[in-house]
Amino acid sequence: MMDFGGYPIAATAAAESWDQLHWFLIGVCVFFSLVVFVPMVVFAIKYRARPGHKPTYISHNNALEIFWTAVPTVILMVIFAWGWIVYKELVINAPPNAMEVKVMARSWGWTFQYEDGRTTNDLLFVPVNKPVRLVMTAAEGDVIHSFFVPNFRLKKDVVPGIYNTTWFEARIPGRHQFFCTEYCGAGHSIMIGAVVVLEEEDWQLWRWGKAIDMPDWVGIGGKRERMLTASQGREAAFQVQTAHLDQKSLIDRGQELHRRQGCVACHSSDGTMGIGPSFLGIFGEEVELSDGRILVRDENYIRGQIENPRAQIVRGFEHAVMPPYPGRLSELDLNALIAYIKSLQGSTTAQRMTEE
Amino acid sequence: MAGSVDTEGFKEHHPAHHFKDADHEFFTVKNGMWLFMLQEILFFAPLFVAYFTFKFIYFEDFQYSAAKLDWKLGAVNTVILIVSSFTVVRAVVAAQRGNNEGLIENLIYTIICGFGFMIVKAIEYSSKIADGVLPGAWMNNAALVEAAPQAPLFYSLYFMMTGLHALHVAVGIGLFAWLLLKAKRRELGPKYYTPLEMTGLYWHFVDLVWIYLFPLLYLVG
Amino acid sequence: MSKDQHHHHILANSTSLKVLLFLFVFTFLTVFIARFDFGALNFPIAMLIASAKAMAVMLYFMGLKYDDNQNRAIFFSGFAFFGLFVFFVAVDFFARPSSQMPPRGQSFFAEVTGGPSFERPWEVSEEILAYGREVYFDQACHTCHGDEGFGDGIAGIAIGARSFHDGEGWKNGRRPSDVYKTLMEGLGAMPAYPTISVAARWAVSHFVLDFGPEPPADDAESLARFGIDPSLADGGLGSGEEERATIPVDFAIERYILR
Amino acid sequence: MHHSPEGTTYLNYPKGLMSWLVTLDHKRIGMMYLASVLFFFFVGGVFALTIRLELFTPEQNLLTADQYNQAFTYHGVIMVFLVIIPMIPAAIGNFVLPLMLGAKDVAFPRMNLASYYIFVAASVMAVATMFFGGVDTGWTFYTPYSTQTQTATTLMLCAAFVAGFSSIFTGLNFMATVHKLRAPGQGWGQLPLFVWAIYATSVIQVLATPVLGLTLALVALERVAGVGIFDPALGGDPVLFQHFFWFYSHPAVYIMILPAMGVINEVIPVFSRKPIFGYKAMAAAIFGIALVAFAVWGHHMFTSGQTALVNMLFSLITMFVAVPTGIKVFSWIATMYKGSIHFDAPMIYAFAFLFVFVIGGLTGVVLATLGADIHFHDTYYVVAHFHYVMVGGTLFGFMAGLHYWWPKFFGKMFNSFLAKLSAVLILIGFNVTFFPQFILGIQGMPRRYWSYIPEFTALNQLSTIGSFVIALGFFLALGYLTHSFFFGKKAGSNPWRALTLEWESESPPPLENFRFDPVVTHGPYEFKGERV
Repeated sequence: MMDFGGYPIAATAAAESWDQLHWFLIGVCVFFSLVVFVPMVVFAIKYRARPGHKPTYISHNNALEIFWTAVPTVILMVIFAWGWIVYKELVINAPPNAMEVKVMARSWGWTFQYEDGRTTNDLLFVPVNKPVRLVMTAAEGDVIHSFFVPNFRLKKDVVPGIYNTTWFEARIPGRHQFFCTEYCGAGHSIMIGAVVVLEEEDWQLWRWGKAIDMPDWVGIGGKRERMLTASQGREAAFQVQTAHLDQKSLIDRGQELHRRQGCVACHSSDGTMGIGPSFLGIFGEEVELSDGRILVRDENYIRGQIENPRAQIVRGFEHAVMPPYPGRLSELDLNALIAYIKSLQGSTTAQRMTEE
Repeated sequence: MAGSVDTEGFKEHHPAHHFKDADHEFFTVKNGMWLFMLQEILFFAPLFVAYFTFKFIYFEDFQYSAAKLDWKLGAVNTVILIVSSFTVVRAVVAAQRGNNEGLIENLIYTIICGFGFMIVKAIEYSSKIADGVLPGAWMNNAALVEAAPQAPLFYSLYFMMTGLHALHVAVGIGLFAWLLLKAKRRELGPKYYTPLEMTGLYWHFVDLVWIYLFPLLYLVG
Repeated sequence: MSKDQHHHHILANSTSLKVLLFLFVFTFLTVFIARFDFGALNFPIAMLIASAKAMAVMLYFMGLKYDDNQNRAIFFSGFAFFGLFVFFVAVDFFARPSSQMPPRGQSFFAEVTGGPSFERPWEVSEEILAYGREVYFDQACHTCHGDEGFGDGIAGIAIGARSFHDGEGWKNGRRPSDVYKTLMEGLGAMPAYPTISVAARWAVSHFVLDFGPEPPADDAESLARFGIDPSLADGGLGSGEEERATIPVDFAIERYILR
Repeated sequence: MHHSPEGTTYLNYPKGLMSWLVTLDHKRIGMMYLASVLFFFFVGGVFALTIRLELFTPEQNLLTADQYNQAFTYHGVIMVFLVIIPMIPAAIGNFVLPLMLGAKDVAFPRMNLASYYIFVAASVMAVATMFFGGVDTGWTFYTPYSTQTQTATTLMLCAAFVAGFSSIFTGLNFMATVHKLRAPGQGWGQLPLFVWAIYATSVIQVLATPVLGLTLALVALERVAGVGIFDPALGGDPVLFQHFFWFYSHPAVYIMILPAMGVINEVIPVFSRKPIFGYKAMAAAIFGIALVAFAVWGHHMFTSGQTALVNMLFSLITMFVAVPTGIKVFSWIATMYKGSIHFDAPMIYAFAFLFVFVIGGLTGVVLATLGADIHFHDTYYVVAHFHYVMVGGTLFGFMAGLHYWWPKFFGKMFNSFLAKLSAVLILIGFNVTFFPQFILGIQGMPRRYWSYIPEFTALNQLSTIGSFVIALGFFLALGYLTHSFFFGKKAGSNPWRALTLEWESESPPPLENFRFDPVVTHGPYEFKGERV
């Protein structure tokens, strides 16, 4: 059956008081809707035009008019006051002992810096049952974003040049989806991530840099892996991140990385044979691997070799051992390097000549 | 129908078909003009609000930057506009009394004052541009930015407020030139001087804006 | 249709002259008063004088005094809505806490240095050698120069990476500052490492020299190349801006943020 | 202008295309506005369907990110500036207002024609941006994104700036008309409530639109000359832009809804054969809404970093907008009490209006509640709210007005059954489209996302299906109205037996509106008995 997602979990005390206010508001809405719709339907039927039925001349009724002015005003004041109380609890009253996390939003990604200087991307690690105060701004020269965690009912714009603060105290461990909710361009809808609420032990482990296994999703966003599969996400991110870099500067960046990351030490760019195969003219060409398989050296092959060099070694280079680079090259660097390799389209004859 | 002439020798004016008579047209147009003034107040409002806001946030920088403005030229411009308001009133009175020469004379004074204002403005702007004091990102007067980092913002507001006002003055001058032509053709008499009255109202409004601009920008600094 | 009884009012010459005079006087007044500084009162006073002049223009020159209430209501409502606009924007900016408005140019994130810092990093010591070892492996120097510094790293064999045990033939020289220079600018096939912290670079320099024979000592002149004055307690490193261990912003963003 | 020959109407006298293009007649200008507005309504509708199609699945399949951003920007800009603001005041108001006042034309006919051509210039510029790289800032043009994006935003800003003046001139013209051109015997107490609504709308148009004009000019200057007012790098403040923008844009939503209320004020009494309940309170309510509208704009900025004190003030004052709105709704229902209700097409649209507008209004109160808005801001809850009041309110109001005055516009009746069928279709399609979006909003789906997490798939698919039902309803309406325009049965001068002045003239009225001098002898809603 169609899964409609259900009511979002209240993962903080403030969210709970927000829910009470919300149910009260729904009650008021339903009540006033009925106060209007029921008479509307009844009058429509009872006083429908039919032969012999006469409309009676009524122009106004002061008592009734005063009544339906005063009563709504009182109810509205109650709603306003309750709204103010929930707002104070939700946004303003951060306890003094809250742990401070600095949040920087930039076009299409988040960086969180903790009190010990560590930074993480797109994942905010917090301990359970501890108040956390967020100090948020957008990168210099960037646009307005907005940090929104539905499970915490928490939202605050992240404005360049201004430090906006808000706070929460998560009570349910697990991954809570967060969104960017202020339109910020092409990557607005992939600029999402998770607030990872850790149990106390996991939190201590994580703080000292030890590996922990990620808790699973909670509430909305809880029932599946990330919306975009890894490669699709990477493709979208690449498409978006390099939107502002034109092709030429991407290749330049790739060339510089080729030298600075030490690839030049083994992979030449002019066809001369080094420890590893030269990059010249290899992109898109077929090659025989050490285990006899023939495959085309495309983007995924290069990306795979960088992540795990032992997987598909080209025939003849079994002895050379390439240091693994997982996680050391940013998405942009990876794509720049690939763009650079793609650009080396010299004739393969130069390659073959050196091999004789 | 050739321009039929009324008793005092001014061109006959026929009110539009949907008006009962000339008075009905006159007071409707005046009502419309006041509505136009209302819209003009709100048109200048955001610039004043931006100026108040940034003056509050960057008080010292704005004080320092404003000090560089030449208040004497500002004062001269204020006097010029006040005189021109006066001559406009005399022009309207002249038309109401059918004194066409007085009308033409005062219109000419008003246009002269208008040009005077623009000339003083030109002097001021050129002196600013000369020593690199330009709005926003164009600012290249390093000393000023050194002393007051928000000077570019002040000068953005300065150029925009006085620029928008100067634009309105220019439009005013154009209108008075058109009125001068009509006066020469004896079209503005006691029976029909609506365009003159409305342009007069517009001109007084432009003077009004400058009355507030002058102390805000030049003096309070 | 409401009958317009108003006749066309003609402003008497005397009145217009009086108003002109009034305006001149008040213009002079506002300029004169501007000389004295009343502090916070400057602004209200200037506005009061300007409003007086404005009222004069509105009532007499624009004839609002002789006009009907409708036109007066129309024009003055403009000021009312303008005031409403100013009120809310002013209260918002007035009540805004200073913590929300950072001073210009203050960097948001704490400085990304990480790692221990040393008072006099150009001098060898046990701790700096230990830190040097940690950086040596963290920056994957071993892939070329080998785990024991014999230049026998996997990638180093073919391109003849330097062995640190061999005391001869160091192109840039064997003083710690020379090795520091190589790390700063790179040498031939060896990439430069401008972005690791100053302390990390000195630590690696000492660590690699420790494999081989006793390196020649640095002197004031060789250290000056990197803005270090050995006579000072911290060698001027603490204050020296360009030599401080900051990571260039774009590289930091690439390395720490975009990944 | 001399009297038009006997038997001719404004449609066929004077003759020729040029007589239409340079007409000074408020009725022709009104019809030209109507044609332009309906054209742009369908263009905006196409963008809406494209957006809904893209959102049928979480992944990106129809449009890329940039194309999607441009689609919702054009949907927003076209619908707001070129359709819903001029829709009732300029199209229907231009035609009906002078007739209701017994006047021969609006106060300044030339300004009226200028207003139309400024509107045409603005729309040409707005559409031209599509060929210069499109615009992807959203109709709100928030800085600093609008000052950084490389798209044709500067041209669009000029288009909106120009469109602003068209709106100001219309407002100014109508105010002067109501002030000075009322029929003899027609004091403020005898004015039909539609005139009150159009008058209050004009007050807002004249007072608020200039601020938008200058704000958009400042953003254009920011893009071209880097003046730095809204750019934090140069010392400016993006929140200041939001203050400037919403100072216009909230009153603008009342420019949209008040005329619709005006239409409903006319339709319900006529089809209930009873005077409107509490005429004085209704007129005061209209004016009350228009005035309070100027002091509430901050409720669009509760999460923007606006200080808590100002958040509280804006939330409190926004509550007071709900009181007059409540008075109006209750009075409409009270008008039906003991009436004799005729279920003609305009009345069906009025019922649809009441049903949808009440839900829209109540969710508005929810959004005005400070605490609640923190969760709902910029989610689909807000999208659903403003579509309920804009599409539900203004559009149903417009359709009610269009059907109510159609006989007066063209002297022809339309197929009543098809009209009711299309009204019901649109009502159902509307609720299927936008009620799921309330739930999406509660679940936290943000606005302006071109792809969303899979949990939201089902409701989005439901919403997309609903949007096509709306489209179906409107195409049906286009059909029978076009048929009625050419082959409709002749309609008398007062088919609904209404009592306002415009029904005393012929259908369609002659060039000079009345072939006699109209005098007001009775109130606009003194219904004494059954429709005779």
